[in-house]
Amino acid sequence: MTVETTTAAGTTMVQLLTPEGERVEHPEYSLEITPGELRGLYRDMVLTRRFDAEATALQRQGELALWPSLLGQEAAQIGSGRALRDSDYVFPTYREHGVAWCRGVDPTSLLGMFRGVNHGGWDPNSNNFHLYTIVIGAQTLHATGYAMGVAMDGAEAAVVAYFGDGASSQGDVGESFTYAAVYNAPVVFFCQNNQWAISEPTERQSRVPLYQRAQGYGFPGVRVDGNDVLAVLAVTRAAADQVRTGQGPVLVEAYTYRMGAHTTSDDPTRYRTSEELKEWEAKDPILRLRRHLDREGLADEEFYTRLDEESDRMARRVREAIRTMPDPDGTAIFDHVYADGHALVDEERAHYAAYAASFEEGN
Amino acid sequence: MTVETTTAAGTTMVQLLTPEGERVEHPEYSLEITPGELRGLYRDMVLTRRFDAEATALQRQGELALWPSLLGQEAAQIGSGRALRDSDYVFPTYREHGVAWCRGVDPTSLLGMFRGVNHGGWDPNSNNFHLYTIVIGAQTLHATGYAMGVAMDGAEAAVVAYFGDGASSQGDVGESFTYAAVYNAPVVFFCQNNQWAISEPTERQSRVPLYQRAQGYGFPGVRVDGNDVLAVLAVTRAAADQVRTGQGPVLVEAYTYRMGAHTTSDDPTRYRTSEELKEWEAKDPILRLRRHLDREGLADEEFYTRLDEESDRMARRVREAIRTMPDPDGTAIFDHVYADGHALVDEERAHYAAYAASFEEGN
Amino acid sequence: MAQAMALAKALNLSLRTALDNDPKVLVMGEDVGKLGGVFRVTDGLQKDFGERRVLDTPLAESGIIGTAIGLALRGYRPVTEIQFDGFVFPAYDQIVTQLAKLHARALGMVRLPVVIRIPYGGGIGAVEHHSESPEALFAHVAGLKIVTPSNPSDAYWMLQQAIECDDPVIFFEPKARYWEKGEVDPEGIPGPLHAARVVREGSDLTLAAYGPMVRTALQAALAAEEEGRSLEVVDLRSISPIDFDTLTASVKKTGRLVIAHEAPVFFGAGAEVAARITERCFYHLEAPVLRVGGYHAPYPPARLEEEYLPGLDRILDSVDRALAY
Amino acid sequence: MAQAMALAKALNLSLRTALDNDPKVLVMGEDVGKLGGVFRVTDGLQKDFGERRVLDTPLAESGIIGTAIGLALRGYRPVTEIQFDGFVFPAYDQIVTQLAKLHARALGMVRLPVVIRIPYGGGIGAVEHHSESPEALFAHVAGLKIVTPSNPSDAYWMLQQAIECDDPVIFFEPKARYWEKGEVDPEGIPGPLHAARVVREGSDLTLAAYGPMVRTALQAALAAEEEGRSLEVVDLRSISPIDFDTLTASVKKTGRLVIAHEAPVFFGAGAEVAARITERCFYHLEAPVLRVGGYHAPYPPARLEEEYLPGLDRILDSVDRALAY
Ligand SMILES: Cc1ncc(C[n+]2csc(CCOP(=O)(O)OP(=O)(O)O)c2C)c(N)n1
Ligand SMILES: Cc1ncc(C[n+]2csc(CCOP(=O)(O)OP(=O)(O)O)c2C)c(N)n1
Ligand SMILES: [Mg+2]
Ligand SMILES: [Mg+2]
Repeated sequence: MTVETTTAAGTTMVQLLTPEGERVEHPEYSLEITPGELRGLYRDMVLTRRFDAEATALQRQGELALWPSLLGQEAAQIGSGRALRDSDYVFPTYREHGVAWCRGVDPTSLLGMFRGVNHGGWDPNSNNFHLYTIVIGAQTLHATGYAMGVAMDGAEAAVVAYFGDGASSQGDVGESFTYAAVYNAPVVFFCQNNQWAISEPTERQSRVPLYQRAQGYGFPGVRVDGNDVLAVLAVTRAAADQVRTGQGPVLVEAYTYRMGAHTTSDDPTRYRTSEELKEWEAKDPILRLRRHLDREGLADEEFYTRLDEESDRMARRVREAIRTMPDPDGTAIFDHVYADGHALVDEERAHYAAYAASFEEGN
Repeated sequence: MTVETTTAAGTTMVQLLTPEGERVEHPEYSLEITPGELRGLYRDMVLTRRFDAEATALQRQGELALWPSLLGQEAAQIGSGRALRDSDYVFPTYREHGVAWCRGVDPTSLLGMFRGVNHGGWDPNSNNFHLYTIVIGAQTLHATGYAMGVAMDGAEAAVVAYFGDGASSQGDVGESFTYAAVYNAPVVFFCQNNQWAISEPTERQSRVPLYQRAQGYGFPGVRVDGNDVLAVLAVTRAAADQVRTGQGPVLVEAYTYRMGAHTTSDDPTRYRTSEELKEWEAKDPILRLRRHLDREGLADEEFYTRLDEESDRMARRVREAIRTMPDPDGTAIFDHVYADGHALVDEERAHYAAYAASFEEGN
Repeated sequence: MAQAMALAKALNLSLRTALDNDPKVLVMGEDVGKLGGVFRVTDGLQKDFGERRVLDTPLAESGIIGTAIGLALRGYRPVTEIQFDGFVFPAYDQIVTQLAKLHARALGMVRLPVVIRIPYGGGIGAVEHHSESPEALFAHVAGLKIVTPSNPSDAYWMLQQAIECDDPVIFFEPKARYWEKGEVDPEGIPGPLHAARVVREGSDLTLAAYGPMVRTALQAALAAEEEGRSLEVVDLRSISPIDFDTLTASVKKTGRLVIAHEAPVFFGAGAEVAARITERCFYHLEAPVLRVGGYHAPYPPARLEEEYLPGLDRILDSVDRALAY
Repeated sequence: MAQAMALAKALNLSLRTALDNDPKVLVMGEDVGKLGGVFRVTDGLQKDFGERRVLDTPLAESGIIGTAIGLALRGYRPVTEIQFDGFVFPAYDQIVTQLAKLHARALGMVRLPVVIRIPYGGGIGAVEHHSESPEALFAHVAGLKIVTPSNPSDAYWMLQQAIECDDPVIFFEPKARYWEKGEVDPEGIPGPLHAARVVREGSDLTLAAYGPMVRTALQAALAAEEEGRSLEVVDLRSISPIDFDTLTASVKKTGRLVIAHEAPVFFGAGAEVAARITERCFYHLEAPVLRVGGYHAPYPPARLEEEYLPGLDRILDSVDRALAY
C-alpha cells in the first residue's frame, strides 16, 4: 500500500471512524483490527488523558512548574504511536506524552523536566524515544539525520519526527524536508496540526493545508482526521511501511485540536472562542472510540470499570512518584556538560564544591 | 493574465523562442514585442556578456580578486530585469550583473566588492537595486519584508528576490515563502536554476523541479526556459503584474545554465563534463535571439557593428574605471559601522589614526 | 506626572508611545497580538493600533528578523520580539551577518533602525532555553548596540531611545524583574542611552552589574554595609558600547572591582570589563577584577538555578576575596 | 616516517586516516565530494571512500549540523565542514541549543561526537564573510570544545583527536596557513588536545596567539630579539578549554603578557585570557595584559585587511607598550 499524494486543491482527510463512532471505509486505507486491539487503543487514550490531567493538577498544586497538555490530541498520538515497531525511532516535540506511553517510556519520567529537576529524564535509546525538544522544529533535522543513518546501516526502520503546525514555519523543518527527500531518508514527518501555535491560528503559518507542503519537496503528504485513532493508525502504518521499504519520506498531517491551554501558563480565552472549543469537544477522540465500542458492543461495563481503576492507580503512582522525586544535587550542574571532561568545568566544579562546603561547615 | 500553477507531474517549461530562434506560441504567455525592443534585449545581453567577460579578464590580470560570471544566464537576467518597472525593487544574489544593468546601476560600481575596495558600492535606493548578498538565501527574507512594507504602504510595486537552485535548500528561503504567502506580500521569487551550486548538481537540492516548491506554500510556481529571453520577459511580466495587483507571491524558476566556472576561483572540470557544457552552448541565449533577429531580418549588419563598438567602448570604460578605482583609506574601517556612533568605535578610530600617524611621522 | 508601574507595564507604555508618535514604528513577533505576548508586554497594542502595526508573525525567528530588515529598508522601524532568550538563535545569522553589517556594507547609504526585544535571564523557574543570558554572543559583533534596563524608568526611556536610534539595538529585558514596580515619568528627560549609572555611591569597592543583577548588587551593597564595607554599585545599562569612563572613574576611586552577571563567566561581559578596566586602572587596582557569574554549563533545570545564578552570597564572597587582597 | 606537507594536506591525510580506521566516521558538507572542498581539504576522499562515507550535502548549514546530530545519535561520527567562517551562522542554533547541550540534556545517556571543521581567519584577499574569526561566539557556550592548529603536525593530530573525542569539537582551520608546509609524523605520539604549547622560550614577555597568528607571533619574537627583547611565544591551540596552567607558568616567569588574535578585541578571547591571567598572576604582572586584535567593525574589504589585522607592527607596538610599564 502506498500513501498517495493528495491533490493540491483537496482538503479532504482520511477518516475511518465518524465523530458518531461509525466505522467508514476509505478507498486507500483499510484497517483490520480486532476488538481487543480496539479496546487497547481506547485504554491507551484514556490512560494518557488521565496522566495528562494528573500532570495538569500537579502543576496547579505546585509540584510542576509547567505542563503542556495533550488534551484532545490523544488519537493523533496513540494512533501514530501504536503504528510503530520497537525498532522504529521517534523524535518528539514537548507534547508527545501519548506517544511516549506507546513507546513504553515510564510516564513519571516525563515529569522531571516540567518539575525542574532535569532537562529530560529518560534514556532515549531504551525505548527509541528521543528527548523532548523545546526549540521549535530542531528535532526534525535530528530525525532526518538519524534516518539517514538507518539507511546507511541498511536497516529497516522508520524514524518519526513529530512537530506542530507552528513548527512548519521554521527554516529547520524546510531543511529537513530537503535533506530527507534528497537522501531518500526513511522518515515520517508527523505534523499534529492542533490549529494553534500558542495564540496564533494555523492561518498565520500557511495559507494552504499543511500536508501539501510535502509535494513541493517531492514526497507525498496526506491529511488524516487526527481525532480518529483508527485513521491515524492506518495512515501512519502505511507511511511507516512506505519509508521502511526505501520509498523516502512521507508527511502526515493529523488534523486535530488542542482542547486545553498551550501550557498551564497560557490563557486561551484571550485568543479563541468557547464556541470553537465546543465544536471540537463534539469531536473528542476518546468519546468517538467509546461510541464505536458501545455501538458495536465491543466492551462491557467491567472493561470500563477496570480501566477507571487502572487510571486511578496510575494517577496515584504518578502523584507519589512526583512527590518523592528528589531534587538534584548542586554539583549536577557540572555533570555531563562534557563526556570527555573539560578543564574549566573541573575547576568550577571544585570551586563550587568548596564554596558549598564552606556553608555546611557553618562558615 | 494569471500565472498558472503548473501541475505537479509536469516539467514542461514556458518557451517562446526555440534554440533555433523560431518564435513559438504559448497558450498562456503571449508577448507583443517590436523589432526595436527585440534589438534592445539583444543589446542588453551582448553588453552584459561583454562586461562579464571583461570582469573575468580583469580578475585574471589581478585587478579583481574574484569574479562570479553570469555567462549563460543573460536571458534569465535581462528578460526578468526588463520586465520590471522603476518602482519595483530588486534583491539580487551576487551574480545578477545583468539585472543590475537593466536597473541602470553603473556596471563599474559592481566591481568594487570583487576588487576588495568595498562590500557593495552602489546606493540601493537610487535604482531600487539592493546590494549583493553573499550569505546564501538571506536576501529572500529582506525582499519579503520589503514587499510587506510595499503592501502596508498601499503601493503598487513588485519586489523581486533572486536566488539560485542551491539557495532553495536554505531555511531562510523556506521561511520567506511562508512569510510571503501568509502576508500576501508582493514578491516574485526568481530562482535561476543554473543546474549547479558550485560543484553540486540540482539533484543534491531537490528531487523535483524547483518551481513546484511554491505549491506547498500555497502560491503559484512556473518554470520558464531561462535561456529564452522572450519567455523570461513574458513570464516575469505576468508574475510582476500578478503580485503588484495584490494576488500574493509567485515563484518563477528560470531553467538555465552556468556556462562558466562558479567563480574565477572554481575549477568546474572537477565535477562536470565537457559534453554537458557543449549541450548547453547549443542553447546559448544570445545566439538564440541572434538567430531570431537574423531569420526574421530584424537587425542589419550596421546594428551588429555598432553594438560591437559599443561593447568595446564599455569594456574600455570598465578597464579604465577599475584601474583608477582608489583604495579606501584605512580609517574607512570605522566609517559606517554605526549610523549613530559608538564610543568604542570612536576610541578605536582615534587610536588607529594616532598609530597610523606615528608611521607617517617616520617613527 | 511620574507613576509607579511594573517594568513590563513601562515597556508596554513605551511601545504605545512609540506607535503613537511615529507611524513607521511596527511591533512584530510571535503572539504579540491578541495574546499580548507571553509576558503581556504588548498587551492591548494590536487592539489599539491594528494588525497592520502590530503583527503576529509565523513561528520563525530568522523570518522575524529577516523581514524586519526588509521593512527597515522600506522605511519602517520594526520593534521585534523574540519570545525568550533561548529562541534568538534561529535568527542569529540574520542578526550578525545582515542586520549588523548592512549599514556598513552599504557605506552608510541605508539605515537599519530595528529593535530586537529579548526577555532574558533566569530565576523564574522555567524549562530549558527560557532563562539564558546570551548578551556576550552579540556584544562581540560590531554593528549592534546592546542595552538592558534594570528598572521601570530605564525600561520606558531606554526603549524609547532604542526605537529612535538609527542602528540595530538589541534590547535585553530582565524578565525576572518584569513585575517589579518603580516610578516612571513619561515627561522626564532621559540621560544618554549608553551611559552607565552609579546607583549607589561607595568607597571600598565597585560592584558592577546590569539588568536583573542590579537589584542583587544593591542588596549585596546593603549587606556589605552591615559589615562596615562601602560598596559603590554601577548599573552598566549598556553592553555595547560599555561606558568605561564611568566605570573607570569609580574604580580609580575605590581601587577594586567585582562584576556580576548571570551569563557564564567564560567569555562573558565580565571578561571584557576586567580586561579593559585593568588596562585603564592598572596602577589603581588593589586586587584583580573579580567576576561572578554563571558556570560553564548549560543553564540548569529550575531546581538548580539558585545554585547556578550568582546570588547575594556568591557576590559577597567575591567582594570579600577582592577586599582581602 | 615524518613527511613535509602543507597544512591542508595534513588535514586531508588526517581525514583519510580517520575514515580508514573507523567505519563510523563520515565526512559531510557542501562541495566536499568531487570538488574536494573549496580548499581541497577533502580532495579524493569521496573517490576513495564512496558517497556513503563522504556526503555532498544540500546548501543548508543548519541541515548539515542538524542531520549530523541525528547521525551521531545513530552511532556515527560525522566530520562536518562549514565552507567558510561567515557561513556557520545559519547553523548557530543547532550548534548552541542542540549539539552543545544534548549530552547534558540526556544526563550523559547520549554522546555527540561531531566535529565541525571551519576554515577561518583573514589575509586571503577574499570578499565579505570569508575572513572572519568567530571563535569567541562559540567559546562562551558550554558543551563545545574549540581547538585550532597552527601548523601541519598539529593539524594532523588535533583533527585525529577531535574526531576521537566523544564531545562536539569545533575545529578552526587557519585558512591563510593552508599552504604552509611542515613535518608531519603520522606515527608519532601526540600531546593532549587541549594543551597550550610554548613554541619559543623567552624571559621578558609572554606573547600568546593561536591559529594563523602563531606564525606572526614568532616573527614578532624574532623582530623583538633584534632589539634585545626576549619574547616567549605560547600557542594556545585550544580555545575551550584554555590551558591557563601553561600560560600562568609563562607569565609568572616573564611578568608580562600580550595576547593577539584576528578576531575583534571586544568580547574576544583576549578578554578572557586577560581577565583570568590577571587574577592568577596579579602579583606577578608588571603591566596589564594587552590585547591586539581586530577592531570593532565588520571585517573590512580585502584592500583594508592589512590595516585591520593585527600584524607584526601592531604586535610589536603592544609589546613595547607592555614593556614600558
Ligand atoms: C524556536 C522557538 N521559538 C519560539 C518558541 C516558543 N514556543 C513554544 S511552543 C510555541 C508554539 C508551537 O506551536 P506548534 O508548533 O503548533 O506546536 P503546539 O504547541 O501547538 O503543539 C512557541 C512559539 C520555541 N519553543 N522555540
Ligand atoms: C550560507 C552560505 N553557505 C555557503 C556559501 C558558499 N557558497 C557561495 S555560492 C554557493 C553556491 C550557490 O549556488 P546557487 O544558489 O545555485 O547559486 P549560483 O552560484 O549557482 O548562482 C555556495 C555554497 C555561502 N555563500 N553562503
Ligand atoms: Mg499547534
Ligand atoms: Mg546554481
